[in-house]
Amino acid sequence: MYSEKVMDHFQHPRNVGEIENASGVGTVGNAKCGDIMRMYLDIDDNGVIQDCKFKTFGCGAAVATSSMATELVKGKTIQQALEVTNKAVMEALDGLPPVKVHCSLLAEEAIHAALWDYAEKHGIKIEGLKKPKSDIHEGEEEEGEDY
Amino acid sequence: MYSEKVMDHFQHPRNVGEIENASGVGTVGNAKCGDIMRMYLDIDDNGVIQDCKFKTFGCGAAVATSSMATELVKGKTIQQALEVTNKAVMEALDGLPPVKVHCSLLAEEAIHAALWDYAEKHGIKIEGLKKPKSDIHEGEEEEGEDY
Amino acid sequence: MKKLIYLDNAATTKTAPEVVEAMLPYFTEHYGNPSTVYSLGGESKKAITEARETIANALGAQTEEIYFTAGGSESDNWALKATAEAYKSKGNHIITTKIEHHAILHTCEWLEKHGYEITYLPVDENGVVKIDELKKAIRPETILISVMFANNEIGTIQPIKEIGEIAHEHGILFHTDAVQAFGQVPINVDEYHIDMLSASGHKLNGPKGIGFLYIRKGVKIRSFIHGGAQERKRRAGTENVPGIVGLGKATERAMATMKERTDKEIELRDYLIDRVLKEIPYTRLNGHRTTRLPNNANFSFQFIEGESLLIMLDMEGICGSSGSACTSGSLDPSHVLMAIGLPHEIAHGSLRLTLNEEITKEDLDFVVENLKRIIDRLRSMSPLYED
Amino acid sequence: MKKLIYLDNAATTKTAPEVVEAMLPYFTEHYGNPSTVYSLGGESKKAITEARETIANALGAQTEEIYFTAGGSESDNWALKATAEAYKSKGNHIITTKIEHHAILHTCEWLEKHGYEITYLPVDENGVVKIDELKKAIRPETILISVMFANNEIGTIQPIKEIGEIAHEHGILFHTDAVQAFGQVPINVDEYHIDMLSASGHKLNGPKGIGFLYIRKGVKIRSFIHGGAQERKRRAGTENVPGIVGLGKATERAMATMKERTDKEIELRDYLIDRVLKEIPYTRLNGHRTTRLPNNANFSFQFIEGESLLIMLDMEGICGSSGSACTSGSLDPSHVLMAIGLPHEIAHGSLRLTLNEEITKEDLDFVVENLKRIIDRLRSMSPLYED
Ligand SMILES: Cc1ncc(COP(=O)(O)O)c(C=O)c1O
Ligand SMILES: Cc1ncc(COP(=O)(O)O)c(C=O)c1O
Ligand code: FES
Ligand code: FES
Repeated sequence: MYSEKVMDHFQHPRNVGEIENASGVGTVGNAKCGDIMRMYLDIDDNGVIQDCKFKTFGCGAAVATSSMATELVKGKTIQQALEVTNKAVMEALDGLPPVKVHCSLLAEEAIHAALWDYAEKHGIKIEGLKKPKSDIHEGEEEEGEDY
Repeated sequence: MYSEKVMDHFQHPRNVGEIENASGVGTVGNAKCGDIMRMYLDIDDNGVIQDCKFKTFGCGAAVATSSMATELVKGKTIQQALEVTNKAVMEALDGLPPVKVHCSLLAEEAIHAALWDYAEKHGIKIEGLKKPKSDIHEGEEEEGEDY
Repeated sequence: MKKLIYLDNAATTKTAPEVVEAMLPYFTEHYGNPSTVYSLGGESKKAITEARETIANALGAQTEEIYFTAGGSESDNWALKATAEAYKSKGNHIITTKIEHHAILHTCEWLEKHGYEITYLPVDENGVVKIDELKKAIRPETILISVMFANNEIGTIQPIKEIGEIAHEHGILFHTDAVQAFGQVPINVDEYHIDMLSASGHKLNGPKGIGFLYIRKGVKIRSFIHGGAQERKRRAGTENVPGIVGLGKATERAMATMKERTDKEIELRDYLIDRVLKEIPYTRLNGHRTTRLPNNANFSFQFIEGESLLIMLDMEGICGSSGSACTSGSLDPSHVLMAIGLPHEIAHGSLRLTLNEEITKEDLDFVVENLKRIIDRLRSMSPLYED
Repeated sequence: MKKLIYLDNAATTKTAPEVVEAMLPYFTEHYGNPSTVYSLGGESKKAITEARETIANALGAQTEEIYFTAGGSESDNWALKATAEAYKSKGNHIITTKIEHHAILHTCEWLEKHGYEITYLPVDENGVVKIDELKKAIRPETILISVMFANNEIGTIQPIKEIGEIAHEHGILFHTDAVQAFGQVPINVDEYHIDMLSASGHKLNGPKGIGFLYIRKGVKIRSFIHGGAQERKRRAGTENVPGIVGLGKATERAMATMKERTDKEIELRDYLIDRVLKEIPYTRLNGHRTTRLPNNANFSFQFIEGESLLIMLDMEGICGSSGSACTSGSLDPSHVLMAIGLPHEIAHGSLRLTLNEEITKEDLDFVVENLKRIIDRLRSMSPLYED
């Protein structure tokens, strides 16, 4: 059911782990399925993301999107990181099955939460960043055909 | 679906045909399925059935029961012939499938109709013989499970 | 053993050997439940997707518009009951015909007991639905028109495109029972304005116990069989993977050979019809002379009864069927033959012969010779026949 | 290729080769429609009768009390909806449990929308229905009690006899979904006071897409699928002859080997349970320790998520299943694991392993070793696990 890229990132997830004294840490939970993701960012003084690590309690898609998201934000500026949406992550993974689209939101929201934490700690405001919800509620529904 | 005896009487029906100047002729129709049977009796002065022939427009079971019925009444007295019920005919044929039970009523009623005709022609009354209906309506229903 | 001449292909067909071949691996090798995560289930899932695509292509439909069922009867029940339920707020009136299969008619009777009104359209003497009657029957509260594509007894093909257009002009959903037509005649759901279509595997050399319902995107019907999330949550039950694969293969086969096969069948069918009508007196053809299924011939022989005829044909290795009451559990004579205006005793003596691609001219010659002999014999036993 | 260790036999089973063997002639040789008059149809009819007898014997039922369907889901839908319809004048209340299969639960939800009231009984921490709650739930208008024989996820076997007795004391019909139990544990419909029972072929090494509903003589339910006069006019649709033959053969096989097979399975199951509980920390067994299906083991591993676990097991050739939300289309975590009181995140990390007769101790050793490794790895990735 998963693409080869998803399976690759699931089997060999990049950047699993924690960053001690991280610049920002964000934890989000997915109300739809109960999964949880924590993202650690190490941001240098120029606002460039030097390192990024994650821990995920979730399905194969959650693990793979976490892994891909960390790869995508590494080396990026904060503003560039905000453009790493769930769509971008999914594209980088050659897509996800429809029921798994919501999983990719975890990664996007976790990045945002970590950035928010960073901003709060440093007393700055990041343009275009909203306070993350602790739970993600949206996500595409299948067309109105479910039982 | 039919017993060997039924198939035998269907393939080689006994006493098919007509009797000219028969002592009694009876024709009955089956309201349930629209089938028709005509029975010819040749009865001698002692009230013994010397010959019996039939014509049938009907299913395999109708043909076989006609054939068996003629065999059973041949050589019998009128009173004995009255005992050739549809049950007796069915037994002699090693049974019929449930949906085909009504077919055997055709034979019984055809005998009765022919005897009635004989009685009317000779101005006699046969003990225990009721005026035959032109249509047979009864017949076992399958237990209350039909659609 | 005597050669079998199987002329009851409208009742069911032999499963094609290559269909069985295609199914086999899904019993003992790729037996995984397609709803599972592991790769064994993935094999099943892929096979189902392929079958769905094949079928969608055959109808000019989209893949996700095909829903697998256990056969034609379930598809018919589902289409009617679920439409009735889903569109109740719009209306309670359904239009169908007097000559539908019992899977439609008995479902309609059930709906009548549950507050719906059904109009049963009459047909002409050839079994063609009367279009003017259809137009007259339409009401504001009509939610569904269900007309079979081709009749299972007399083979008449209905003016489906015209009916579909009328339905859509009035904003009414259109369902067709294509159990007899699918794989035999070209069908395009868009061109014919079909919203739902029923089909059954075993009528086209596929397996028994599998069928499908085509449901156009946007039609709001829900489940008939509730439970697991299979078939996009519209039809519960662990997928019958071998059955689905078999139906896919049978469809592929039927579509690939359709032109050639039915051309040959039409030629032989017409040969049979011509000989029977010419050589057996007091005989009529039932159904439309030309607008009929390629493999269907249906005759009424006066003065004789169908079951007796069938048994005698069987003794010669010939399998046919009859609209005679005596052959069915129900004891009612065929409602289709009644609807085209046959009197009871003529309906009684009817014989349906439905060909397949293996039937030859020699087979049919053998059939005709036997028919002549058997009909003579039965007529000589009949109290209705005075020659 | 890696050896496949198939431990998802509760989802579906491999069709036994001798079952496929038994089915084969009915595709291409005895393919006649059993409702026909000629001898070719007679072969099919005989085969169906034999299968029906085999199944009836397995249940201590009468032959004519077995009705073939397309599977467990259809049987469940039929039993509930048709009972509700037939006994409407008596009442509108049905009692079932919180841990039924969706084929029961979603049907109940449908019934709720159609004027019926449903009581969903709770279960204890082992998944056993609370008998005192059952007694309290009974009302004068209760028409049906439906309790599954054994649960498909956690394997717990219910006190069916006791429930049947209570139902019959109160003059209430009793249906049991025995899809998981039939062929695995002895069942006698008279002893257990069962009025209706659902089963599905593919759960006992029979084919997919075939099942049956046992209906005790005298129960007044009618058709769910309307149409032709098949199955004593109670279930329309051309009979799936190969499927029925396969189900008959599978039943014969399951009954003949039951004692020996399940003794062995119980031994291996307990070996697996003991090792896992002893060797993997933060692990619990779900379902009753002993009163459970012979082949069912169900664990919850804290801090990890089921789908990831399944995919990693699959890479080692091990097929299992999970009550995790992430593996299902619905995204709801297993209602069964919720009903026995597991918190959401623990239900998430559950794994069901269901054995078959081919599984060996060596297979299970391989499974346990891999489980340990994979669970370690997933825990190290988990934000919930702080070691
Ligand atoms: C307890 C139970 N009931 C019903 C079903 C439905 O059976 P099927 O999928 O064969 O329709 C299943 C299996 O899926 C089951 O385990
Ligand atoms: C026109 C038509 N509709 C529906 C059916 C029912 O199909 P099945 O018997 O496969 O359920 C049939 C055949 O029996 C049919 O000919
Ligand atoms: S006499 Fe008509 S069915 Fe037998
Ligand atoms: S994150 Fe829960 S299903 Fe993917």
